[in-house]
Amino acid sequence: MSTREIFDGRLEAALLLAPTAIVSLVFLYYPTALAFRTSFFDSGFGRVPEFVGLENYASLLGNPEYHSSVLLSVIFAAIVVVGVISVSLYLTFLIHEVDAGQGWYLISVIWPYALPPAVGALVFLFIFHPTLGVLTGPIEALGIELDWFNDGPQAFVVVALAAIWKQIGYNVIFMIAAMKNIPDALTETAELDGVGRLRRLVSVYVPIMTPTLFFLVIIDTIYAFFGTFAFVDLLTSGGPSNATNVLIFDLYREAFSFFNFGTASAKSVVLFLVVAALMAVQFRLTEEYSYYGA
Amino acid sequence: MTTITLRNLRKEFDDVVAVNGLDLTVRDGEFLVVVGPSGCGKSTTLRLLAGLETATDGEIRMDDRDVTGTEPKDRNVAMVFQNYALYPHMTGRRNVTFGMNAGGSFTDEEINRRVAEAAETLDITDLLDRKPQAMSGGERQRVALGRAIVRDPDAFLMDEPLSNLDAKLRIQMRAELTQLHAELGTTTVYVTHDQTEAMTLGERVVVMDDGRIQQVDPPQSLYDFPANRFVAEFIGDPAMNMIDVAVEEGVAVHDAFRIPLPAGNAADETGSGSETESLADPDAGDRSHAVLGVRPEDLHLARERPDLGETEFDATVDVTEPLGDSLLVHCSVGDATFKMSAEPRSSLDPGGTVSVTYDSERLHLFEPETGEAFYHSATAPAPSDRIERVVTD
Amino acid sequence: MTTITLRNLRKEFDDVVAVNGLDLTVRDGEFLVVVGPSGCGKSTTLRLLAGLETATDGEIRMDDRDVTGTEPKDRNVAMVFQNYALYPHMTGRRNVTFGMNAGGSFTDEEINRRVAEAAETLDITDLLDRKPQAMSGGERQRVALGRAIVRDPDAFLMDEPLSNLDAKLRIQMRAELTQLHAELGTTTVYVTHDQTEAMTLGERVVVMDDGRIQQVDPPQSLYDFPANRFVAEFIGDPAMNMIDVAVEEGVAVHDAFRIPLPAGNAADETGSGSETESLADPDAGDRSHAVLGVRPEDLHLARERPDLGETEFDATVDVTEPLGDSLLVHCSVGDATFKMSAEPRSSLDPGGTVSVTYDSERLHLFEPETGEAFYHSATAPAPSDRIERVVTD
Amino acid sequence: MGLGGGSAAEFSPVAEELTAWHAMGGTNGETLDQIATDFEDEHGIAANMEFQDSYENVLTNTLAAFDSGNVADMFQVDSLFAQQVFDTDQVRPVAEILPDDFDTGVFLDNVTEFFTVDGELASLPFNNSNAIMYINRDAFEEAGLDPDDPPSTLAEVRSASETLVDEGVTQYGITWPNHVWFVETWYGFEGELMTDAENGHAGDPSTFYTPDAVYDLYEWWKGMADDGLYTNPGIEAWGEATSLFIEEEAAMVLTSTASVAGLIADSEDFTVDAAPYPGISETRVGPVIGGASFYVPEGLPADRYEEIGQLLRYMAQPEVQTEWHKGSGYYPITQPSVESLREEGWFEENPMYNVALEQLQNGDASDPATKRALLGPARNVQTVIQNASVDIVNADDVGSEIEAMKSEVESVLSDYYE
Amino acid sequence: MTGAIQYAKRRFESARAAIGAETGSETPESTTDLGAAGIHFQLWLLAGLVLFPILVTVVVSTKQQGIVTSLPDLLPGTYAVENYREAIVDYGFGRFMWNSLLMSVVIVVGKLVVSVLAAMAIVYYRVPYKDLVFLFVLFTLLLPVPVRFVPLFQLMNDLGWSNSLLAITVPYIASATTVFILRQHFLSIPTSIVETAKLDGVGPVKFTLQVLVPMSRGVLVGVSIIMFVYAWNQYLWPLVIIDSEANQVAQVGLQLLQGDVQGGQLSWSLVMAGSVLTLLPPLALMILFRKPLLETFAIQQK
Ligand SMILES: Nc1ncnc2c1ncn2[C@@H]1O[C@H](COP(=O)(O)OP(=O)(O)OP(=O)(O)O)[C@@H](O)[C@H]1O
Ligand SMILES: Nc1ncnc2c1ncn2[C@@H]1O[C@H](COP(=O)(O)OP(=O)(O)OP(=O)(O)O)[C@@H](O)[C@H]1O
Ligand SMILES: [Mg+2]
Ligand SMILES: [Mg+2]
Repeated sequence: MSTREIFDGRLEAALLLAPTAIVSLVFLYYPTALAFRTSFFDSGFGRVPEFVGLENYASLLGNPEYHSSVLLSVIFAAIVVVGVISVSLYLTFLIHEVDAGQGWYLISVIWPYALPPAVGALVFLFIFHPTLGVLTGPIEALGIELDWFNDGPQAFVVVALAAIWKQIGYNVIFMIAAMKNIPDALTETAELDGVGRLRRLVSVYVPIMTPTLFFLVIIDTIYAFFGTFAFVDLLTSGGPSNATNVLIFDLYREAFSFFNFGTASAKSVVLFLVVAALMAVQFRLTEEYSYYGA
Repeated sequence: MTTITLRNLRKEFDDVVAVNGLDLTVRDGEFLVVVGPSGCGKSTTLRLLAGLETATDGEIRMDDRDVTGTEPKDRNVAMVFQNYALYPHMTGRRNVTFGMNAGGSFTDEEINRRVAEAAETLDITDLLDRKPQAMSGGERQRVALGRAIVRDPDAFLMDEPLSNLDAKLRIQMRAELTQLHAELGTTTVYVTHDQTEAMTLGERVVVMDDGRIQQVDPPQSLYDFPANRFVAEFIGDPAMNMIDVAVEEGVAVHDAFRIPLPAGNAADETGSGSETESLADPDAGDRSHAVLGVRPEDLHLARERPDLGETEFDATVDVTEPLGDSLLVHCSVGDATFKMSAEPRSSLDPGGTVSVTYDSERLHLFEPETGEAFYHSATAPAPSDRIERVVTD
Repeated sequence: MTTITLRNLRKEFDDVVAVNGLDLTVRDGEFLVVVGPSGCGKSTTLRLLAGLETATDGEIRMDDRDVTGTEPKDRNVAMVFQNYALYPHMTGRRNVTFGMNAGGSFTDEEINRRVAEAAETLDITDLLDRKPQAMSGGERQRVALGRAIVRDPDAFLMDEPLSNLDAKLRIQMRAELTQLHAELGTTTVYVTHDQTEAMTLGERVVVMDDGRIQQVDPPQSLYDFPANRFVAEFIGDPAMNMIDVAVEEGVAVHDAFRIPLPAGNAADETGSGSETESLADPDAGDRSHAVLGVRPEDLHLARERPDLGETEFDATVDVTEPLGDSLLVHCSVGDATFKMSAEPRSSLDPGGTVSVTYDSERLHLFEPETGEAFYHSATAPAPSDRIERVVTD
Repeated sequence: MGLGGGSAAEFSPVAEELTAWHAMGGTNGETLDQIATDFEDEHGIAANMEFQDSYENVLTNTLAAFDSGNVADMFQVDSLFAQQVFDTDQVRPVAEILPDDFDTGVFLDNVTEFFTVDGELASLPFNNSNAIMYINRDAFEEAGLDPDDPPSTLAEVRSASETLVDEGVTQYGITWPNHVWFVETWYGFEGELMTDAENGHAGDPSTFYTPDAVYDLYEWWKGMADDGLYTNPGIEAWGEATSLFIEEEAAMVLTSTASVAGLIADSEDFTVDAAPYPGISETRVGPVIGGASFYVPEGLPADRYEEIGQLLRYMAQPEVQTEWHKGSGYYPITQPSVESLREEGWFEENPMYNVALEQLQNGDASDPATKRALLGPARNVQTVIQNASVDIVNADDVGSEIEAMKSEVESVLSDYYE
Repeated sequence: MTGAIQYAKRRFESARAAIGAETGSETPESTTDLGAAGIHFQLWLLAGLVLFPILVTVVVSTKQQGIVTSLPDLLPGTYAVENYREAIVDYGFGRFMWNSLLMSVVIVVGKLVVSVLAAMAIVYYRVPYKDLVFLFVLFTLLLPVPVRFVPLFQLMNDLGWSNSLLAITVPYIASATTVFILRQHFLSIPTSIVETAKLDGVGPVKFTLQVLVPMSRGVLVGVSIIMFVYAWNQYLWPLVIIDSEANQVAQVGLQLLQGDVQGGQLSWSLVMAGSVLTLLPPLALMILFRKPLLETFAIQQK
């Protein structure tokens, strides 16, 4: 109907955008471009970069371990995103429905978000360490043998659990706002119709919250790919048998343990492409399924 | 088909008493309208009926079930909200069927049949495949009605269902609602703050103020025999004129005029508190302060209604407002101001003097303090209409 | 004090023509109301005046300045929005003064004086220290008006300023607006979709539909001499009845009745396109299809208005709606349905037959295709009122 | 920035004061700070000891600093990463910096052997240690084992572990961090080289040796794991391994000699004792040295080296070394400080320190197998071996996994030295 | 203190109850229909699980060696005061915290200012290729620090910014998320308010400072908390780019507390005490500003 674009000066607009643009260009785009460039070199500290063309990529292409790392990361991201979204959604819903103590429940569930990832990882180690862990006894009493230093799938689960746990808070923050924004009348109509709680969540709230959920899917995807380094580093170091060797960890180790900047850059380009591709898919889906309020 | 009975219903929020002891029976199949100013507790009452709020005190019965503590979904009522409350992401059909599926008490076939029927009734068949976004306000409200209808509830509860629509559409939907009710005959409680809606829709109208029922009556009775000043001023647009007078020997006396009061009825003998003497006995009725109520359309230019006799007085014209079908004339007489209707094409100059006459059959007197009506010059309505009249203070 | 002139004003959005060639003069000091259904381009017109939209074509002049391309802030107009558009974080006073400071053309002292004055005028002195949150709807709208007033603009532009208020408040604010305008005398363009508001507020009313002006006239003229079916049906509540008839030798002929048409006026000789023969010449006026328009209040029960003579016909009562001051009767006669007003306390049973008469001074005929009025039985209004009449199609 | 006095200087120091980057957290870091303060009091030269989180990060920061031009005056490098530093060609051997009157012969032989490159002392050895075994005496006694005769071979470790576990004394027999150092130590005791070119000390290595002893090692390791006699505390999990020992989950732990003090302090509920590192077989050639040394960059302003020399010398002084040894548990690495400790009766009072020192001094420093591998891609090789260790232990067929490890290490080597 | 212990005990009990209850795994559907009690029960269970790690952290920080290996170990130790004193006094953890605070505040303020300006331009200015500009900003989400670590490092060296506050703040100042959230919010401010400003001739500076910012207070606070937490928790970049202990941030400082593990030092309890300390500022902010944090992020449109 009407417009918000009330100011005209292009120069002014450019000035306003300048800080963001300059910082983005200088500290985000330019280094990224350099990373692209480095990926065509054999380079490391103290070494004169040597142009090797696509060799770095070729070696990644021919490295089955790396392939599995890519696949692993995608699966890991999928699990983390789905896990974070569904756990947060359910928690948010419970808090939304509860009749008293909302504020305290909220703080209780969002606090891990404030915890530094490295500390989070350390605490997880304390809790789930196969021999020392606080919960190891009780869990093993349930008949699950905790052995994730040797058992790849278990290690994967533990890292994913930690990653999910850490990200719940961020999601709840956004979800609770979205859920509170749903008109009461919709809830009441559903109640009058005898629509069960869970069905209300799934069939009414979730579709209405899609814009928030898609935003969170994007943020969580980025988190799953880029933000989970500390968990892998401190819990499993990518092992056992590379079962948790996700791309970001692999990349970091390549660059800062092995000092192979060329390969590391190629890996970061691949990582970037993988994430970008997933984003593209997600945006496509958003267009298709998201409901935007009137 | 359900009778709903409220007994001493109360609802308090932290510091507000939203509903303050309602006693009311909604008759089986009746279209009952609850009207009142904003914040008077209409919505709260409706929500209490629906079970969306829990009563602080009192009882709600549907037929012979006490439903005061029953879950909303077990009351078998359907509610229609002001803002339609359609699920924005579902098509019209999904919106209509969503609640039915929940109950699980309908077979697919039955659902289809009912939806088809309701769609037919409401003429929304075309809308079933659209999402609310692609519907106009009226269409949305119709779908919302459809959703209420298909469940075949014991009662419809509607909270200002038309107030988001524009004027034309509102009028049209009003007619459709009447017709719908005639077809279905379901007990309906309808909340509105619009008195025209109340008058045209309700078989009986409940006027609420400040959490209490002020009067329950069929529309025209409400209009003609308001129980108190509040009702008198709330119902009718433009509102009833109120002029401070003294009553002396059956005559309303004002500095600038004297209006003889026909030996009509003392109002409201069931009214508690106002133990007014009947004006039928002119001598007993004298009092130095009373409020005379006359509706603008019961005041006339003397020249337009010579038939009303010699009972005229002079007033000064302040402003005129053309309403199309009439001219609203704002007048003053002495320290009193009032409005009156004149023929639409009359030409009256502000500042000029006009001779005013009145319909002596349509005079009302109210207690200045309590606001209770104690005299209506017209004949009282048939008592049968007034059984449910409840005075709450 | 400003005259605003629009010449061939057009506004297109991507695929919509919102305003389609307006020609209009708003007279100096006039209160002009623009009315029309939703989406007809009212707001767009106002926003073009304010400079919030840029015209696709055409010209806007304020007095002798061409302001078509001028920045909003340089037009010296003030706008009042439906949702008040108060800054939620500022007190009433800050809200009022915020825009003044922007211009920088007022001294502090002057600002204080003006605010005090405006607050006095609008009776909002108490509100100046509150934030909008702590004000009621009416209070907010008053503060919004205050903000408009203090800048002493050349014109007020108001976009449905009252439609967020409840009915009672709307009526009250209507009166206050009229009074305010009487005091300030500032040229005002007021947009509404509510015809009652249009009728009571406007010195002249512009009826728009589909981006075009349908008629510009003083309220009563609009009511009595609608230029076309659209205006006839839009203005007046309940709407004018429209019945298909044939015209034979000065008589409107319907299967069920015959209504002789007094040799009145052919409507609208300035109307382009509809080269209708004047009905003043009964022989030339014959046509097999026409639409007869009669307002409900110009139809009466024969028994109530014996003075209207023998011109009656029989109709069946479908539904009755009590409006308090009258009873709206839905009737049918042959294949036609219509509404009529009856005395409020008449008792009519649906299904019964009534004898209907009409006011032969208040009949209208419209072209079935174009909808143009070609006959009004009443005497035409004084031509002076109709100077601005512009036909746009 | 910096002094910038030298003419041919290509680097400038990061600060006015002497700056040393180190990875000593906790009280060891505090001790370092104390050394700096004392040095300043004594010589009037200000020195900063800057904690850099980890050896790895010291290395990263240093290599990056070489690129940027602003370097620390000294940096502490894990012996594992030594080759990485030499490969930059940006360090000046400390022998050239130490004042002329300083006798580099004061260091213990085994220490000197490793830190001397091309006949010159390349870096100042400072915090050094080797791997040793600690036992829980009480647990041993409870299980009917003789704590005074701790297991000295892997086979004995196994049988002791079996007894401990069977008797229900501890849940596991032994644990150690999954760190390449322990594997290296086993190679060393067995007198086996890890790679050709004398573990990288005599040229570019390309072959990773997997002698039979290594098969024996991993067969044993796997057997221990399979039978629940050994528990894996995690990759490079020094703290967790120690904790397992302290919590009496395992009655034996392999870890650094530097842990003596900490273990004594933390083992409140039992008596801890030190024992020599158990060899794969009876062969005991000698341990490989661990810990770190301080390097000095090349290309600083000339006058700067004088001050650095002062600090280096100060840090090697017997008193400082003695203080450091007592405070940290790392070896006293100079002959004079060992002697002064002896005189003091320190080793009699603290026999566990003696076990550690003896293990070092009993080693055959001349055998190239006891020289810790000097590999360019050391970190990469380390990662491969540590990951592979888990894989091997998990695998059904130890042999093929060892071969896989061998080829992976060799491919890392060839990538680096190509 | 005793209150805290009581509280911890209660939480512990609930956590225990929670764990116990896991075995009897009810289906969610059956519990949801229990009504209010069921919801509270589920929340206690889930919140207990989420909270459990902090309980461990806090308990460990009160112990001497800080090894807890089983549930009964989770009774608070008696070394709390000693541990916290050691962390703050002996290891100068306060200074690391101060550095972190400085860094976080600079980042938050910088981000806010820069993002408000950008969102302002994107929403309120008639600029060509707006969507592209917005996309350009959003795209930076895909370029997190690790991907451009090495070049960024060299860039900082070239700029001579290493080891300075600039190095750990400026690269963070452009924020896609903040711009996105602010844009969302600006789009939700009624147009009529914006247009009123335009009619009044309110200039961009006045509009921003006196209309936009006050009307966005909630969102700005909420976003600030999120940004603060993000900045506060940065670890890798400060680790690499800051090499002077005096300028180091708390996340890196934690390693100092842990001691020389390879050298046999082991201070879980100190690390946990440090962890609790580092957790406090963001947690305090979250609790203090929970209202804006939890109520302002409604994302309704693109
Ligand atoms: N959930 C609530 N908490 C506190 N007070 C409430 C609540 N709901 C309603 N009220 C108060 O109760 C009174 C009655 O409210 P109610 O909504 O029933 O009025 P209403 O007649 O429907 O008004 P409207 O015409 O504005 O809808 C009001 O004073 C209102 O502020
Ligand atoms: N910014 C815009 N972009 C596209 N179309 C617009 C825009 N503004 C208005 N329109 C269209 O122009 C037409 C006229 O709109 P306008 O707002 O003037 O109607 P209106 O008469 O004010 O209606 P209402 O009574 O609903 O406010 C409508 O069809 C509307 O959809
Ligand atoms: Mg209500
Ligand atoms: Mg509009």
